Parts: sequence; C-alpha cells; structure tokens
Amino acid sequence: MLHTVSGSRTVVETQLAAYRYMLRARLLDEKFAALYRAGKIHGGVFLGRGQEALSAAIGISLKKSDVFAPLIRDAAGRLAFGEPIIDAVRTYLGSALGPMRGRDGNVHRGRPQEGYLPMISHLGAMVSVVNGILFARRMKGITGIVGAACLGEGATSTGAFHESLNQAAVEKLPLVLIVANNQFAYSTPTSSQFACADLANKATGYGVEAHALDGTDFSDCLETVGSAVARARAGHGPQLVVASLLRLCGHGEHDDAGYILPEQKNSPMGRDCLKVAEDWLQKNKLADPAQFAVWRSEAIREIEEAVAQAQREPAPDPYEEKWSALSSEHLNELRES
Amino acid sequence: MLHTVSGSRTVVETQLAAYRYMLRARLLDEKFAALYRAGKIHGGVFLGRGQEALSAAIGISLKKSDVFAPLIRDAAGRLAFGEPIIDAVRTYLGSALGPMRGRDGNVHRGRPQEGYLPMISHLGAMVSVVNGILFARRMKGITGIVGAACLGEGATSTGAFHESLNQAAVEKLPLVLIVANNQFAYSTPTSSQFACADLANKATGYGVEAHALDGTDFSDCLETVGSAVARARAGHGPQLVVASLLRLCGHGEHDDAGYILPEQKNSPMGRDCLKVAEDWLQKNKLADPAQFAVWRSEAIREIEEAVAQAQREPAPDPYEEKWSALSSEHLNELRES
Amino acid sequence: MSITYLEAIREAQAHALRDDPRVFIYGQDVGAFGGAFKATKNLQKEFPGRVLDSPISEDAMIGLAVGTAIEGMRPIIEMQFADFSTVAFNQIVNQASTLFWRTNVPCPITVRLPFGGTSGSGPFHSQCLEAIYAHYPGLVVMTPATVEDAYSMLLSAVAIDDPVIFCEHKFLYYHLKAEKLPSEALPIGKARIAREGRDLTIVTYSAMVHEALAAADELATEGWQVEVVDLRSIKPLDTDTVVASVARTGRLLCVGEAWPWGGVTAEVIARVAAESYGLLDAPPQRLNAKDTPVPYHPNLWAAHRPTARSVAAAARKLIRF
Amino acid sequence: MSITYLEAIREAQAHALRDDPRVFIYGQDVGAFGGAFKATKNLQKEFPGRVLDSPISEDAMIGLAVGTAIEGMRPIIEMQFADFSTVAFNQIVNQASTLFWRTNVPCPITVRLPFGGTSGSGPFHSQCLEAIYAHYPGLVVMTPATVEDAYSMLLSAVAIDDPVIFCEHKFLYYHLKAEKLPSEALPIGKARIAREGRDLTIVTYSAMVHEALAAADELATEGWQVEVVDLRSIKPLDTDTVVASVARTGRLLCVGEAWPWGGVTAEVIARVAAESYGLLDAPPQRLNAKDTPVPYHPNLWAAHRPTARSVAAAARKLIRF
Ligand SMILES: Cc1ncc(C[n+]2csc(CCOP(=O)(O)OP(=O)(O)O)c2C)c(N)n1
Ligand SMILES: Cc1ncc(C[n+]2csc(CCOP(=O)(O)OP(=O)(O)O)c2C)c(N)n1
Ligand SMILES: [Mg+2]
Ligand SMILES: [Mg+2]
Repeated sequence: MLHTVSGSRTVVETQLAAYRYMLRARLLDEKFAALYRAGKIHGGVFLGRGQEALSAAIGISLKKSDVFAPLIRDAAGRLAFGEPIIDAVRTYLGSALGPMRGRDGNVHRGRPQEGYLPMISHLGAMVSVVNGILFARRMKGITGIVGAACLGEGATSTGAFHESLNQAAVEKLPLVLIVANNQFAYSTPTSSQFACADLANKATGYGVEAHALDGTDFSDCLETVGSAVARARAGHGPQLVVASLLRLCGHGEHDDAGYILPEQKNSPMGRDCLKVAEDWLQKNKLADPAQFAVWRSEAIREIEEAVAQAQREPAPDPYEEKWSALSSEHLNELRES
Repeated sequence: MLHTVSGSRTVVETQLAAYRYMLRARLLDEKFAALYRAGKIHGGVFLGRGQEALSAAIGISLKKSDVFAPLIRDAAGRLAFGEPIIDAVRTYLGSALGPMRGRDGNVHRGRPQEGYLPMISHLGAMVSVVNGILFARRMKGITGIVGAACLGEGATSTGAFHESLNQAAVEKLPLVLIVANNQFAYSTPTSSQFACADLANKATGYGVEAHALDGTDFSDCLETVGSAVARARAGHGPQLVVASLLRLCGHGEHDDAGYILPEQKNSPMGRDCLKVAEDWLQKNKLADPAQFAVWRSEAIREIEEAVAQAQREPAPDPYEEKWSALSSEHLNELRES
Repeated sequence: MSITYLEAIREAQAHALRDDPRVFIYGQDVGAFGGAFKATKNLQKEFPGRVLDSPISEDAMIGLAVGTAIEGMRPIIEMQFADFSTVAFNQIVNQASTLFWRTNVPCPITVRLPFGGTSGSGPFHSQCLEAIYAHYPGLVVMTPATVEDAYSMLLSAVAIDDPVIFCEHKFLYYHLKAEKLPSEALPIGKARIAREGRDLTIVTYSAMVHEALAAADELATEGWQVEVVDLRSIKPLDTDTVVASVARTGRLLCVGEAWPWGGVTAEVIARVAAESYGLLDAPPQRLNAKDTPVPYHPNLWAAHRPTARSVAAAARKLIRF
Repeated sequence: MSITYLEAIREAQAHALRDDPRVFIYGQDVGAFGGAFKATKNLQKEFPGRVLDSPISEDAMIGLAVGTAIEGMRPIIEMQFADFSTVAFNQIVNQASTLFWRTNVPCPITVRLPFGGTSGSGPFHSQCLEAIYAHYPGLVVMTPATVEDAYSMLLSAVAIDDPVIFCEHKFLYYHLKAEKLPSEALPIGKARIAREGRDLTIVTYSAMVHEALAAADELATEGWQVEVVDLRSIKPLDTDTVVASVARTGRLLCVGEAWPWGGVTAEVIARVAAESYGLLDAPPQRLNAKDTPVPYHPNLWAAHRPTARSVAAAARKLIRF
C-alpha cells in the first residue's frame, strides 16, 4: 500500500502532506479564534476542528485544474487546494489586498477564476455553481476534471442541495459532493434534520454513487475521498461522500456548544482526527514528536508572519471604493443617494 | 377479496365508486376542453386523461376529515374527495359564486378550511402546507388523519419537494406523497428530469416507506394507494407512492403533445385506465355496457347542468370587488393608486 | 414580412447563438419543444448541443448559469414564467448579483422572464417582478416595449458583462408586430420618447407604453398633447430624459403594471421630485395595478391593471389640476 | 430593571405563548438552544411542545406555517437571518400572501426577520428586505425602532389575521434599552413623532431612527429644529402623519438603510409629492445605503449605510436649500 501512487505522490507522501495541511489549518483556525477573542476580528470565526482530515483529503485529492467549493469548516482543504495562508488572513482581517478586498470576509473567500469558489452564506447554493463550471468545461471540450463541493449534514435539508445533486446526476457531471455529518447543524442534532438511517442512502434516489467514511480517520478520508474523486474523474458521474465525525468546537467561536453531549465527545466519533493522524504516523514510523514540533513551529511562524503582514496592510478606504456592483461602467447609476 | 372492507365499503363497492369518479372526471375534463376550444375559457385547460385511476384512488382512500392537495390532473380525485362538479365548473368559468370567486381559476381551486387545498402554481409548494395542517392537528391532539399531496414526476426536481418530504419524515407526519410519473413534464422526458432507476428509490434516502404501482390498472391503484393511506393513518409516517403511467393528452389543451412517442403510446403504460377499468368490471361481471352508458349519460347531464348554471351566474364585478389582499380591514392602505 | 415581439426574441437568441460560441440557452422545455411560448423554436436543431432542457429546478438553473459565466460562457436562462423566478430568487439576488462585486469576476447571464398579465392567467402566471430585481444591487433590468427593443435589447443583454433580468411581456408576444428587425438601437440606459407632447408627460415601460399611447390618442381628440416616455430599462433608469420631458410639460404621470407599493413609479417620482422640483406645475401622480394578486377573471383583470381608459382618466385629471 | 430590544422580543413571544394556545414557534435552533440570537431563550422549557426546531428548510418552514394557520394556529417563524428568507421567498410571496385573497381563509403567520447591518456581518447577514416584501400585496411589514415597539408590535403581529413580516434590527438587539415594557401602544399603521421640530422632517424607520435622532441632536446645536418621524410599519405606511409633519416643516428627508432603487424612501416621497405638493419649500430628498451588497469591513460598512453624520449633512444641505 505504501507504494500505491495517488496522482504522482505515493500514499505516504500524500499522508504526510495531508497531515501537514491539517496541522496548519488547525493552527490557523486557532489563531483566528485568538484574534476574535482579542476583538481583532469583526463578525464571526468558524473553525474546522475535528474536520481537518476530511477537508485535507478533499483538497489533496484535487488537481489545480479542478473545481473546489469549500464551506465554513474547510481551512485544511483550502490550504491543500493551494490557498496561501495570507489569503485567509487578509480575508478575516478585511485587508484591501486580500482576494475579497474587505468586501466580504472570513470564510467567504475564493478565486472563482481559479476554480476556487467563494461561498455565499446560503447553504447548498454553491453546488449548482460547481455544476455550472463543470458543464461549461464539458461544452468547451475540457475533460478529466472534477468539481468538489462541501456541505454539512444540515445543508442536506435545503432545496438547493436536492436540485443541484439531481441536476448533476441528470447531466452526469463529475461532481463530488462531500457531506460532513458532524452531528450538528449549529445546535440542531441530526434527529431534527433527517430521518434516513444513513445519509449515504440518498445516493440511490439520485442515481449517483455513494461512499461512506470515518471522518476521524485520516487514512480512510484520503482513501475514500481519493477514490470518489477518481471515480468522478473517470466518468462515473456524481459521487456522494458522507463522512461521520463530530464537530469539536462551537458552531462559531461565539458558541460554547454546550449541547454536544459528553457521550458523543467520548465516543469514537469524538476522536480528534489530528491526534489520530499523529498516532498513525508515529506508529508507522513516518514521523516522530520532534518532527511534529518542527512542523508546528514552522506553521506557527508562517501564520504569525501572515498576520503581522496583513495587520500592517491598508484597510479598505471608503473614499477609494468604487461603489458599484456592476462590471459595466456605463450602466452604473451615477446618482449618489 | 370481494369481501374485504376498505373503510365501510367492500372492495367491489369501492371499485364501482372509483370507476364512476373516473368516468365523471373524464367527461368533465372533456367538457372543459370543448369550452376551451369554443373560446369560453380563458387561460388554460389541463386534463387528467390517463391518470383518473390513480387520482380517483387517492380521493376515495381519504376520509372527509383528511387533507388533500391535488394538482392539475386530479379532477377524479377531487370529485372522489367530495368536490361538487359545480365548484370545478364555476372556477373554470370564473363565476363569482365559485369557491375562488373568479379571483383564481381552472385547477387552482379548493376549500382550505375543509382540508382541500387550492394549489398555487409553483410545483412542490403545496406539500409543506399539507405538513402544516397535519402538524397543527397533531398539536391539537387530533389523530388518525392523513394528508395526501399529489405531484408529477417533474415536480420531484424541485427543492420544495425535497424540503417538504424531509420535513414530513423528520416530524413523522401522516403524509402520503403521490408521484404520478406520466413520463413527461410538459415536453421534458424523465431522462432530463432524474437519473435514478426508479423514483421510489428516493424513499430510503428520506427514511420513509415506498409503494410503486401501475397507474393504468385501477385495481392496483386502489389497493396500493389504499394501503399507503392506511399505513400513514396507522402511524407509520410518510409514504411515498410512485405510479407509472402515461399522460394521454397534451400538457394543457393548447399542446398537441407531438413529443410523446408512438412506442410509448403503444406500450402497456399507454393503456387508458378508464378502458382497463371497464374491461375489468365487465370481465368480473360487475357492470355491463348498458350500465356504463347509463352512468355516462347521468354524468353528462350533471355536467351540462352545472355548466348551464354557471354560465347563467354573474361574472365577478370589479366595482363590487374589495381590492384588498388583507383580511384585516383596518390595515388596508385605502389610497387608490 | 412582419415580425412579432416573440419572434424578435427568438431571432435575437438565434443571432446571439450564431455570433458568439459562448452563448447557450438552458431552461425547461426550451429544447426540441422550443419553449412554452416557442421563443426558442427550432433553435436546438439549428444549434445542436447549445439549447438544453433543464429539470424543474429554478434554483439550480441559475446556479448553473453562474458557474458557466465564471467559465466565460454567456448563458440565456428561460424561466417558464417570471412568477417561477421566485424559486430561483436566492441564486439571482445573492449569487449572480453579488459575484462581480465580491470577486471581480463578471457574471454575464441573461435571465429571460416572460412576465405580465394576460387574460385568464391568474395570480401565478401574470406577475410583474421588475421592481423586486431592480431593488437589488448588481442586476440590470430591461423592460422592452417594442418589437425592435425586444430584439436589440436582448442582444445587448447577452453582450453585457453583468446579470440582466430581461422582462419580456407576454401580452405583447403575439400581437405586437414590426416590419423588420432593427440594425441600430438606443443604448441601454436611454429612454425613448414614444410620442411627443407638451401638456403632460406619461412615464411608463413595457406593455403599459401601449396603453399610454392609446390614452394619448384619446386625449389628442380632446385637444391635449401627451408625451409618452418609454423607459426601456428600469435599471439603469434614464432620469435625464424623464426630467427633460417634465421640464417641457410641467406634469408627470407614472404608469406601471406592477403593484402600487414602491416600484418603478415611486422611483421615477422620487427622482423627479428631487431633481426637477421647480419644473412641476402639478403634483406628480402614479397609476399602478391594484394591491392584490392578479385576478383570473377577465373582468377583474381588466380592472386590476391600468388600461388606456384609466390612464386617460388619470391624465385628464392631472391636466386639469 | 432594564430591558433590551432583544429581550423585548423574547418577552413578547413568551407573552403570546402564555396568552394564546394557538401560538407556537418554529425555526432553526429556536428550541433548547434558544435561537442564534437567544430571542427564544428558555421558551421551549417554559412552553413544552410549542417551541420547535426546524430543519434547514426555509421554504418548507413557511409552507408548514401556512398549513398550521389554515388550521387556526398562529405560528411565529424565526428566520435565522433575514437574508435566508430569500430561500423561502416563494412560499412567503406566493403562498402566505395570497391565501386570504384567494380563499377567504386568513393566514395569521408572523415571520421574524433579524435584519440589517452590523459590523463585520457582510453581504449575506446584513440585508434589509422590507421593501421587497412590502411590494407584494397581502403582507404587513413592521419595522420597530424602539424596545417598546419591538414588544408591542410583535404582540400585534401575532394577533393580526394576516401574514406579518416582522423586521427586527440586529443592530438594536443589545444596546437599545428601555426601563420597562409598555402596556399600551400606538396602533399598527400609525407613525410616531420621535422628535418634534419645525425646520425639517426626517422620515425613517428601524435602526435609522436613531441615526436621525443623533443627527437632529447635532443640528440642534446649530440652531435647527429637526422633526423625526418613525414610520413603525412600512406597510401600511402612515402617509397622514408624514404629510402633517411636512406641512409643518416644509422640508422632507427620507432615510433608509436599504438599497437606493425603490423602497421605502421612494414610496414616501412619491406619496408626499402626490398629496402635499404645495407644502414643500424644497425638493424632497432621500438618503439610502449605497447600491452594492453590504460590505464586511467596518470602514466600508460605515460608509455604505447612512449614519448620523451623513444624515446630518444631508439635512443641513436641505435646510439651506
Ligand atoms: C439557507 C440557510 N439557512 C440558514 C443558514 C444559517 N446557518 C449557517 S450554518 C448553519 C448550520 C449548518 O449546519 P451544517 O450544514 O450541518 O454544517 P456545519 O456547521 O455543521 O458544518 C445554519 C443553520 C444558512 N447559512 N443558510
Ligand atoms: C416551480 C415551477 N416551475 C415551473 C413550472 C411550470 N410548469 C407547470 S407544469 C410543468 C410540468 C410539470 O410536470 P410534472 O411535474 O411531471 O407534472 P405533469 O404535468 O406531468 O402532471 C411545468 C414545468 C411550475 N408550475 N412551477
Ligand atoms: Mg453539521
Ligand atoms: Mg409528468
């Protein structure tokens, strides 16, 4: 198994890379949480704690030419897909130099022209946009690409989820829809969200392929997400991936998540995927505590540098701002009101 | 089997009643089509040709105290649920005395306070309203009731279908959702509408029970819809019923349905359920051609009388109309504009 | 030869498909069937692979369009009726309309909305939603009143780098005719003086232009010269042309088929009141539909919307003010 | 004791639940969690079985509410943010708002929309949708600006037999405080003179009332007496109180936090222009948010919406006209 290749990387290389994205995402999230507590970030901060393995697996399974629509808990996947740390920091801090130029913030960031979609808040709404990109590329004769869209289990209750998964199925698009079932939508448990035994059961009703995985286990994440992506790439149509895990944090940093039960935290689902990955890497002699420490301090330095840089950068200036939502200059209504 | 009872009726009584609703619906529809061709009906006319067996089975399986949300092809079910012919005629003709008072027309009719919902056009939107009625009754301690909502297979592509079926499943409501797969949504074939092998496959993904039936066979319709309704009534939660059949008419009377293939028309699915029912009743010696002729002329007389009556009735008078959409008089904005 | 408003829309789409490989059409029944109103008749045959049937999923239809726009395509989305765009509302107002502002990536999609009242269509096949979309930043809202504008403005809509809500009036589909298609057109954002006059300005758009023109005919027989301004697009809205007309006539009546609260007529009056206050010899007035859903019965429908008759009555009252 | 705007909303709901067995609350996280803003805190415990969590299905949430209303219940639906009501748009504007008119069966549902901008909330958690809903027939749209109104108007909303869009401003949630809850209130449809003055009338609503009052304070130091009219509900809209105020001051500035095209400010000006034209000594003016999505960065946000400062500047200009 160590010699199987995924893309051009060996499995071990992939695992090591994934772990490092997970670690960096965890540390980056923690930094945002700290900045939030210090009053340096307005609005909300949303962490991916406990979901880094799944998220990293998605990002790492994609090629640069693929399409990625992450959601609020996907810092790891974003990094793995190639987002520079500075983009994340600038967006949270509202820097004028960030990809969103202070117009949008926190997790609402991306670069659509690079196939990396900045989420709108409305859950489920990004999936059909991914469909559109895949659809357009097919019209242009571009093949071998995949579009990955991330959702929480709560978002499966939206009409948008349904319409877009069905649309992808009808059009046989290479969509990989990854549902992170972290047991809660904000405070709402799955029992108030759906009544099926397993979300993966939805696949048959759409005529798409399903994959279930243990989101706490980074090997399973890498393998299962990797093969779903490969199936989509090979032309087998949409793939529905359902990961079981537990949100190891509040919905946002304002939320103490008192509603998550101790039984859940203490169950296998409550394992910290980062810890699981470390144990596995150690057990398989792929890395040791000293190495982890080095990676950690490297990541911290990178993050601190990015924060320091973004904090020095200009805030957006309302006087320089072009107050128009249209790209067509000549159609702007010039009248100030 | 002839001695099984469904409600207080024997199966045979039920079959005979169902056939007569089917026949009356067919004739009523034909009258509307004729009035439309004669320019007596503005807007559209939508027929249930080929779907009468399914529709009648739904109406006949419900009690007066149940809830019914029919769609455009449910003339038979409406009659079976107790709608007087005159309500249908008045609504199509826009009579001020009809249930919709000329404000809404054709298939958009009902009496919500009697559990009979007047559809809005937006497909899928009535299902959650049915959920609401069931939900409210449960809150009030009313048990043993069922709500039936009808959809075409095309409407399964709407977000509203998904949200409402999921909502019913989460709340374990006694909803019976009947999907008439008549192979087309307007001109669109099922291949452009969904990719699952069978729409009944959707049930598992919602955690609800599924029933499939042959919509051309009135015995199957009565039995299967009847047992779905009974399951819901007995507390087994939402039931998804999927009927296979073929639309034996245009989408509306303006449409010649040239896109329906001869192979489809000539397949078993293309059988006329009314004819199938007649054959069956004859074969089982439950009725003979003379009896059919009597029923037919009775129905025609009833329909003609209703039409004559409605045509004599006053059209709505714009000067008498209260031009306000609010029930609260004191909140109307009086200013004419 | 004569060409209808509906044919003009079909021709514009054929033209756009022919000229620009980035254009495609997506919507319910738009393919082999040619659309509920036949606005895409034969286009699938003429342009294979570029005119595609969608499932009944308005939300996903617009989402998909935005995705293709990100990839540089120029989708035309047909809503079967404007009324059903309420199901796609979120994707239109939150996804399409914010894309450029948030990301600097243009979103050149055209959403065709067959809209407005026709006899017997009732509350859910008659709605006028132009004001709803115009209120949101990031959308261009066009409301052509003539065959020529239906054609040329739809071509512009496809060419524009922003999302366009193209409100095509069903009442005009069949009986509005022109001799030929135009080769030139006013720019988008420019209103048109549909009829000149000196006693009163009626500002309106879409089907109501024809009611206003008929009212003007009627008033002409009484000796009054009514000027009719056809806004053409309601966002951008050509305040200058309106103000210039009001400066000439001193009297303003705004007519719209939409509901009375807010909307185009309020916006026009607010602009005129702010900018050309001294020019008015009488208070500016509005005439809109009544504040109820659109009724089914032809009698009620005719009283619900403004007509030549009610426009003439309002104009007469205002002239005599 | 002191009570916030948010607590008043909670108290009104507790009161309604206590007094009327037909009332229940349905929304995302409204149950044990008490809602994203804690507007339903402890209510599930106090009223078992009557405060229920919904799935993330805004469309079905409103559909369900309408069904329960048909059965005589009086649901309160909490949208987590007003912005997400765009997903429920069809059910609100086509199902709830047409029910009574079509069938004579009332539809007493209250849709609570936590709305409006707060620092750092960005384009999708800040929207002002009041004008969108007011444009549709069949809806009542309330926009309380004070703790007292938040309380008494929410009670009225639940009592009213029609669908009410209850726009509660998130910016006011925590820092707006009152000594106690009111036992009496102005009727719905009646505006309030929030401050008297003789030089200029500012007509506004919701959070902008406080910006206007602060602007009035500022102008008072310059010797100008500004009257501030708080509309309270924007549909129905109290034209009489507005017109009476304008009759006293001769000058009108309308201020809204929503986008500039159409909306409350245009509607107010159109009404005043039509009805009290002779009373104005200067052209009526508007001040709205800018015509872009609501920006995330606090600096941009502060420039996007009207503030005391920009209101004062506009007022000053108008007074000197
Ligand atoms: C359409 C819509 N409704 C409501 C919300 C508010 N909201 C934001 S996140 C969230 C919970 C999402 O839960 P889930 O999909 O399980 O994702 P998770 O947060 O668990 O990762 C809700 C209700 C939203 N963003 N969009
Ligand atoms: C949300 C929505 N989109 C589009 C339409 C227009 N429309 C009316 S009926 C119809 C086809 C419906 O097909 P199906 O659900 O299969 O029902 P059938 O007509 O076959 O009985 C369409 C597209 C609509 N009513 N609602
Ligand atoms: Mg979750
Ligand atoms: Mg069908």
